Amino acid sequence: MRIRVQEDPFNYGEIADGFGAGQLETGAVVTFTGIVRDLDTSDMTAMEIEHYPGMTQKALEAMAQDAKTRWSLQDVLIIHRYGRLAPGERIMMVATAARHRNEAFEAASFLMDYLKSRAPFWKKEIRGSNDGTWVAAKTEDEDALQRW
Amino acid sequence: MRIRVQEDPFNYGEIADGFGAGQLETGAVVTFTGIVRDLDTSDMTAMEIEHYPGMTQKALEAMAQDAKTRWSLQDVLIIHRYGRLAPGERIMMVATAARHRNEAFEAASFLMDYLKSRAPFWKKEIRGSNDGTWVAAKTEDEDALQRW
Amino acid sequence: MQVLYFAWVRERIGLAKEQVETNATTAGELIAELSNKDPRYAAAFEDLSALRVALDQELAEMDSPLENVREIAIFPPMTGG
Amino acid sequence: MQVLYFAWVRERIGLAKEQVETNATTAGELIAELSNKDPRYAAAFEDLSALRVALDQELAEMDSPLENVREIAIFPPMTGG
Repeated sequence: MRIRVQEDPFNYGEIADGFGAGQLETGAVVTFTGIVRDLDTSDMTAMEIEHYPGMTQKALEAMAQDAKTRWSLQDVLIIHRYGRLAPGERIMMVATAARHRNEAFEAASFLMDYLKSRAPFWKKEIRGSNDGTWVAAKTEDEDALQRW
Repeated sequence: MRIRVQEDPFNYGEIADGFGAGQLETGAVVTFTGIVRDLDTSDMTAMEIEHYPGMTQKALEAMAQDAKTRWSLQDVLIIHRYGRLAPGERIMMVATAARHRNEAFEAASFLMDYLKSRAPFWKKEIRGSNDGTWVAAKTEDEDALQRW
Repeated sequence: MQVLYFAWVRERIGLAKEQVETNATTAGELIAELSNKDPRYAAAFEDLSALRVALDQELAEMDSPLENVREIAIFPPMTGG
Repeated sequence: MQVLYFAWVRERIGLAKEQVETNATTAGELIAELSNKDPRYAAAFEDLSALRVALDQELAEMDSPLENVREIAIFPPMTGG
């Protein structure tokens, strides 16, 4: 299990490639990556991610542990960045390793649903020279937790 | 859209890293990798994958096209190997890029369900010096198609 | 018609492909015809529920018509992924 | 008690953290107390349904007891991932 909260970029390809390596029982690996995107106005210059330093690492560890209780997983990885990110940069990644594809898919999807609404991160979109707009939480993200 | 059927190994990390790069509308990338594993007896020396050369590429392209019709995807990738693979080697990968995580997750899961039961591949487990045992199709894999 | 066999169907018959002259109008009929020809085919085609067919490289049903089909493949359920 | 604010709650109050002396027994009571103290708090805490709290770095409810809690954080719904 590997959980990292960091300001620096991470090397997604290298980490994905190394994840689950050498575990002979792993038959399925799922990765998810979230990327800074600008859907609405295409004038976003940056995304600022604030977090709660004392809580974040623990919260992510608890989620990963929860996933390991619900599904039989060989390994779990969560990396989440904070600070100022440019459009196109990777915000975070999750990876799950299991014997069967369903376990790996469900665990990754579960972790993403929890990360969205239960990990102490707040996103702000910066456009031009203004102060930025806090991204509003979506009802559908809260609702997504109901299925677990 | 990139579909490859090949005997050679593929560089998962590099391909995953390059996938979806530069697409500013992509907010979510999901990858799935299947790995040769030996669950039951731990004496499997190799897995041989037979396929139907004239049909495989077309069948995978049709599945990817189907996924693009069902979900709004920025990109889809499928790589599937055939021939003789050692335990621990990657058999195949799927990658999907979408605006939102649900689309990327569902499309990847859909492609995996179809690859399992509708792509013309047949796996044989080789143990020691015997001729090998063909992997039997699972009812649960056939049933998984019902949800799409 | 070109007939292709894969996986254990190929192994039981002992052939990967062959040219077959037939008047069968469906895949199922062709399978019955071949089963009568030789015990190896009968053994390979014993359990119809364990067989799948593709007509001109597209998955099809046992009762799909063979009209204008140039290539038929007979094989076990697929195990990709 | 150490009180922390994040995101627009922090911006509206103009503080990231402060030490508060309080007799409030729940998070909700503390929020009401702070709202009465200063219009900036009242503005930040205007819509209770838009607030979330963590007690000693664990998510909690507005009516969770503050007994023995050393750190409370008040923030908008999280937007991670």
